[in-house]
Amino acid sequence: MGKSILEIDDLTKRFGGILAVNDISFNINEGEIVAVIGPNGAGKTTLFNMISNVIMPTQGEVRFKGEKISARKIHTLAKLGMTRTFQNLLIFENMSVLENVMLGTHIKLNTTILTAGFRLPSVKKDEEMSFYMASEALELVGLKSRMYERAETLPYGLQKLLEIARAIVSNPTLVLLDEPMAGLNDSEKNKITQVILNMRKKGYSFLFIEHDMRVVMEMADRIIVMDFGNKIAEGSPEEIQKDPKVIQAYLGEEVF
Amino acid sequence: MLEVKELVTYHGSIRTIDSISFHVNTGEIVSIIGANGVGKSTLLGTLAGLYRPSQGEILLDGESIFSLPAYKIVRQGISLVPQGRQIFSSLSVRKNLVLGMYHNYQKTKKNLMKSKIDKMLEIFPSLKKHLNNMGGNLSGGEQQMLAIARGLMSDPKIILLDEPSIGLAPIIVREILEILQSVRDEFGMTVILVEQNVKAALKISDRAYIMDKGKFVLSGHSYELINNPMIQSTYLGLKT
Amino acid sequence: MPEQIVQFTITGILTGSIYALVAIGLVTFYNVTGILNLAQGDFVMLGGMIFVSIYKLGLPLLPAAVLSIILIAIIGIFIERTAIYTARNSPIIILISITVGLGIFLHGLALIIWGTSPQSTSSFIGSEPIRIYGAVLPPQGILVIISLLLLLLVLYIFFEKTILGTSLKACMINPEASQLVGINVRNMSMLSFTISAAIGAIGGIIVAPISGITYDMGLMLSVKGFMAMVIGGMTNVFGAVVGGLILGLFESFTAGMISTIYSDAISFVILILFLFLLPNGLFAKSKGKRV
Amino acid sequence: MDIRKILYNGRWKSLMTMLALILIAPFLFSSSYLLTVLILIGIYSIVTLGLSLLTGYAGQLSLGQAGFFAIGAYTSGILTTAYGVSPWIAIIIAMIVTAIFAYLMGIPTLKLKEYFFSLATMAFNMIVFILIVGMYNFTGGAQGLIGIPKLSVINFPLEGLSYYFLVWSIVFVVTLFSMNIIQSHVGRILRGIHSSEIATSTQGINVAKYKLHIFVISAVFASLAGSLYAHFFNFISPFSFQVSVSIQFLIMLFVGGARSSWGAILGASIMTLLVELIDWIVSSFMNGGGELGLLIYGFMYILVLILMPSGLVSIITKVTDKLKTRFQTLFYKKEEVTIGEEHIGD
Amino acid sequence: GNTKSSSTVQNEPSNTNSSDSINIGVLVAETGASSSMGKPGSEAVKLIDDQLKKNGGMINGKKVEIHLQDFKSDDPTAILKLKDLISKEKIVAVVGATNLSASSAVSTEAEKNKIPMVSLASLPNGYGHYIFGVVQKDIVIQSVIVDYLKKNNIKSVAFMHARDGFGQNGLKSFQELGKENNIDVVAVENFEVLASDMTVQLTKIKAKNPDAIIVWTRPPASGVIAKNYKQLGLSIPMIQSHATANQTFLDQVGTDGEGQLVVGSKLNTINQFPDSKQIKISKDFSEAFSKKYNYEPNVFSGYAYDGVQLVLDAISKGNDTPEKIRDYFENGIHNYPGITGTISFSKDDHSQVAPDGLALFRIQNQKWTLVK
Ligand SMILES: Nc1ncnc2c1ncn2[C@@H]1O[C@H](COP(=O)(O)OP(=O)(O)OP(=O)(O)O)[C@@H](O)[C@H]1O
Ligand SMILES: Nc1ncnc2c1ncn2[C@@H]1O[C@H](COP(=O)(O)OP(=O)(O)OP(=O)(O)O)[C@@H](O)[C@H]1O
Ligand SMILES: [Mg+2]
Ligand SMILES: [Mg+2]
Repeated sequence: MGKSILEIDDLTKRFGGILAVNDISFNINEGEIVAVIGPNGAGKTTLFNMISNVIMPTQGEVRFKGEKISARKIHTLAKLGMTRTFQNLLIFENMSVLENVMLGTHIKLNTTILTAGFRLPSVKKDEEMSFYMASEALELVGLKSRMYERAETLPYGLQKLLEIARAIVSNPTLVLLDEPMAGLNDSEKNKITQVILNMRKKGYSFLFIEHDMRVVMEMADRIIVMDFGNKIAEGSPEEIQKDPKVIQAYLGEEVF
Repeated sequence: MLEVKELVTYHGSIRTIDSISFHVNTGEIVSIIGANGVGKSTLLGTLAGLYRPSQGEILLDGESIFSLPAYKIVRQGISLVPQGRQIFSSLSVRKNLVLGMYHNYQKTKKNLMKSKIDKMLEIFPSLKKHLNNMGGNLSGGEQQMLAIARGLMSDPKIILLDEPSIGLAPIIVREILEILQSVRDEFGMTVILVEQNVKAALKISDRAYIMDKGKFVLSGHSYELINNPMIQSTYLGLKT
Repeated sequence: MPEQIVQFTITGILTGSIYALVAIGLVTFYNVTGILNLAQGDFVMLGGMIFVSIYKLGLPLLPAAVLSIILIAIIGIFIERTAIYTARNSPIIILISITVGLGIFLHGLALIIWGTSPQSTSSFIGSEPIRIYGAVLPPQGILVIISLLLLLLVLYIFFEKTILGTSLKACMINPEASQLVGINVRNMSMLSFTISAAIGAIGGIIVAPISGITYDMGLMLSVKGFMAMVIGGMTNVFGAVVGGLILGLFESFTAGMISTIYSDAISFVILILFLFLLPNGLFAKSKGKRV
Repeated sequence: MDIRKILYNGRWKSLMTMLALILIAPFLFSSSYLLTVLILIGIYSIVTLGLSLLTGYAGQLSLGQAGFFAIGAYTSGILTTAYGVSPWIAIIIAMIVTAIFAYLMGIPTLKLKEYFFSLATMAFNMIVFILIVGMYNFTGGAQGLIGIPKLSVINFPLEGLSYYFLVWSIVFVVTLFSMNIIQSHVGRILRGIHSSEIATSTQGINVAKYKLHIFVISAVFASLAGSLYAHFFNFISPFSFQVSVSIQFLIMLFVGGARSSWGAILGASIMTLLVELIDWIVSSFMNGGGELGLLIYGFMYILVLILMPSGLVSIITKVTDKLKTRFQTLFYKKEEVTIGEEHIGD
Repeated sequence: GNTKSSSTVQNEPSNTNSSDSINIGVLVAETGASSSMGKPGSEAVKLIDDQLKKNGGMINGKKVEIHLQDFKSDDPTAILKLKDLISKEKIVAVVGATNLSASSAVSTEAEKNKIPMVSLASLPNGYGHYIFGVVQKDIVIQSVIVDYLKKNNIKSVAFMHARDGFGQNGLKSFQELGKENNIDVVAVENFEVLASDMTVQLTKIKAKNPDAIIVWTRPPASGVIAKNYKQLGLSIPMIQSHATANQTFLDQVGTDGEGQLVVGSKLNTINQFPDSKQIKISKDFSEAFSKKYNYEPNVFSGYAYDGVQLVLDAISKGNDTPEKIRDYFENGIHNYPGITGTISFSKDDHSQVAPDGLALFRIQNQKWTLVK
């Protein structure tokens, strides 16, 4: 396992009286896939939002590649190599599927308003590069055939794939996926699982939230379990599957 | 009780629902299963009146509800729990629930309403502490629970559930499916269920339809389908 | 000096109340449809005009007021069905633009019917001003404040405590889900438009004896009402009232203490600064949007 | 799939059409009055083109564009009348002044969302108006500023036809510039901001920066238009720069089609012509006064908006698309491409 | 079609040939901010037009047509409309525009095109070769007020004005006039034309203790001021401008206006004056006007009436080109009995209008009564 790229220390978040995340710490190493699971309302999404700087933590800090990122602007994270998807989809509805993903290539481009306005040669190069990167990513998740459709007309399941394509198109080091498989059918799930496992081989790391235990067991190297904002367990899939606390709070007796 | 004949719905020029016929009996749980984008949500949306069908017939207890607007269909006793939750994000959880019984609010007594809300909180205890929190602040799964609870609040004759298990913890999924069975058993409520979680869906449903590209390609009793090798390989991820 | 300060306060509250009345109407329609009705000020104008005409025919105050409110409500229904409903599938911004057109249409109409001269009535409740610490409060002013408070109370109860009010709000938050629970979204738009038109008429009736009604006062009122509404956080009737009062007080105090020429400019600068501190207005509830 | 199609989405064909129209138009409309109307349309188009970027694409509803229009007009006006600066230089200075102004103002205001931003821009517009009226020693106050010199090239004053060509060549350049922006990565960024700022920033995009840049550009366009306006009428008064004028600009934009450069120009044309047309009808056939015109105008205005909810340009696109598919299916299969700009007749 | 830039239009005799009728342009603000002044003006013009048409539209055997255009209180629109009138109707003279800024905007255009213009606002700073005016200069109107002040030994006044051209210009000229006559302007307050409350301004004025208040605006603002003045219990004299002298104002203030002073046109109380040629014309006009429109004409109707009549007068004397009309104005108008005052033009003064059409009125029993 590589060196640690994401370090989370004592992260805590309160919303008024609700303690959504309570003192969570863990690390992610290079090339690792880590899953966060836990009952509804356990604080998983809140944890993601703090890691990706969408909301400010009440306490604690996040370091990415050794840098403290909690004080940074959201947009600087992509350049550092961290991207994410959203649980309640945030696709650009007013654009085609292709354009959605092309936006994800931003950090690789140099176009500014003025160069664009005067259509300098660099702009064309940028566009071409962006186009090829985006098509590749769409190919990877299997959306290439629909790349010219308006994103909002895609069925729910495919919109999820679109978000994944947009998150991986810029070759980030770490991708946060919030319930990537929700709403996908089994064959899509298998496909995405394969895509992610392949990317891991190339050195990408993933942190993901998922309720589909089959996927979690298949993909995760390590699982973190949350309940009521607390980390109640951490370990390999095998360990977690057998952990009575986890079974009681989350899995129930029988695993589907 | 619900009878659909040769239903056609378009999205622009695309024939998303391509002449579908089926029927559902009172007290049945029927599942509709299919890959992403085959038109399941569109079918439920059409039944609930969100999309306007262009051909066919929809009969509820023998009466046509074809092409009625959504708000009138609810009054006929069909309630849809849509995909993507669609809760009222800036209203409190309590108000979300109260609005669930909007169409028969006038007829409902105050204390009955209270007991109904209490019942929902019993089913979904995690909503309890959020009763005055705004719907949109809830976690994904909590919102899903709220959406289902809101659908149940209207005491529908038929409830249409569009992938209710999305975002729910496994333990809750199981609970909800059990609840559906028990509501059916207790009140004779009819359930039409769209699910990606095929195994679970087939387990609780009486019958199921398999949908592909806007058509029903296969149908039958759940226990038959679950043993069908085609289903097993395509939808249950089992290698045969 | 203290006498002056009392006077500025009274003036501020009075003008603020008028802004607040417009703002309440704006909020009522906005809450349901998300549309900023820039013709709201013209409903105030029209209501006032119709009222003055009826009143001058010799009808007693109350019946004249009720009749003109009803008339405006009917006009509101008609306008909603023709101009707003027919365009219901258009983007919000187009609907807002339509209301601008509506304002132009209405004030053109008023110009044809009533001409350019202000229409006004004498004060309803005597004209002997009430003295407070050497400052004066016109009796009509009391009526303004009372109606404002009453309206506020009624609307507050309506929006917060009744299912109809809640369902009106639901329409804007999520029209699709509203239909799914059985709300007839189209009618709700009409209902709210009618209510806000009627609120406009009340505003007009109250203003008639104070400053008179001129055909071209609408846009200015809409703009001030909009400001009040934004200060108060857009969706909140109570906020709209507080916003209106704040705006009125700002204006009268900057005019009184600093400079009349630049009073508006100064109060706008303060307003902008204020927005930077509270970028969602005074009483903004969280939108309930998270990712 | 040809990448060129995305980049140069029929741009040149439509631009050439525009060029041809610019050249022909004055010969179709001979009177100095109609020429004036065409010049006005050109001037307004420059404003709406900027507004299209800011409001149509980036989704920032500005109710203060007339304020920048005013800064342009008055900077030009004051510099040339009181300080004898050459009009050309005055225009440039006005643009720079506006840019600085917009930049400083944009940093805080653009943090505001939706209507709150609109309110701030509106307040800005009102402040500009009040200052113009109040500082009458500089600006001439409510009476207006007279004696603004004409633009001239080597002692040859630009007026009438030559001014027309000046204005419309500027419109052409501004259109090209806007289209270049729209049909590029920046255009997508702007639309992304419109759709969701959070989602846009998680793509690594500095939303604040792009919003600010586009705000400054749209302000500079408005300023340029304001200067041209001042040098055209040789007279300006504050009432041409009220908030209601800002609203007018927005409406032009939406009538034409907010998300298209063509829409911006079309909207400016339609709304300006509509006013003149109604005036003409009312004064020649109806024996009515201006109030009847107002009524008809309001009515037409509503009608236009109801009939064309996504702007005139979308209707034109639909018609030409239909004709095209009819035509194309005869020969080859149509490939669906709609990227960026809604396009007409390419 | 052929193209003409406006510079070529300038060199072209735009009147003579083409049609056989003589065309007169009128620019008024029927709508928009200045419409409360423009509308009564446009109705006066329509009245003249009616009378003209009754005579078959003929003067001196030539057909005369009046082309009235609404410039919507928007100054550039006024310019646009003038261009339209010149190029389409080939007008020989233009009367307008209602307010100051629009008048000064169109004056440049009229001058450039060598079209004589009769302004309906008092253009302050100089005038062109072709520009005339039928409105008393502010200073002339204000001299009526100053007379009153002097008579009553008032030495310190407050000046209140609207933030528009009318108000700002009124202030400027009153300050000059005050200096000449040893009257101190101890307080200056201004307001938005559409404001609905002026208590703040009046309160500030009250604190400065002036002996009188001069108000330079039009209704509804002037009515609001009158009401607030009453409410605040002020008792020093308050004198309002001629823009306020109309029935509208009386209606608006009701009993609250009792005792307040207004500079008005004799039109306001036409029966209180001994007969003269001027009074006769005014009476005829006033009667015809009230019959047609159901309200009394005011100063602005008078101005527009005088303006158009001057042009018709020129035409009736056989002057049918812009050049001839201009020359006639400069040489032929002496002691012309205008409704709003006796008009005398000369090479040096293109807008000499005596204040004799004006008088100071006091409101008594909700009616105008002449202040002797
Ligand atoms: N802005 C907020 N205001 C109030 N409460 C909030 C807010 N955001 C989150 N919460 C609460 O914090 C808790 C944690 O929410 P979070 O979305 O992190 O849960 P989760 O683990 O992602 O759940 P799920 O699996 O259902 O998505 C929930 O109870 C939620 O209601
Ligand atoms: N508004 C729309 N306009 C055009 N096409 C649409 C629209 N909504 C859906 N579609 C298309 O209709 C088809 C069916 O979509 P639908 O949402 O019904 O699928 P689904 O079976 O529910 O998929 P999922 O399992 O992913 O939810 C899809 O191909 C989709 O692209
Ligand atoms: Mg979550
Ligand atoms: Mg679906």
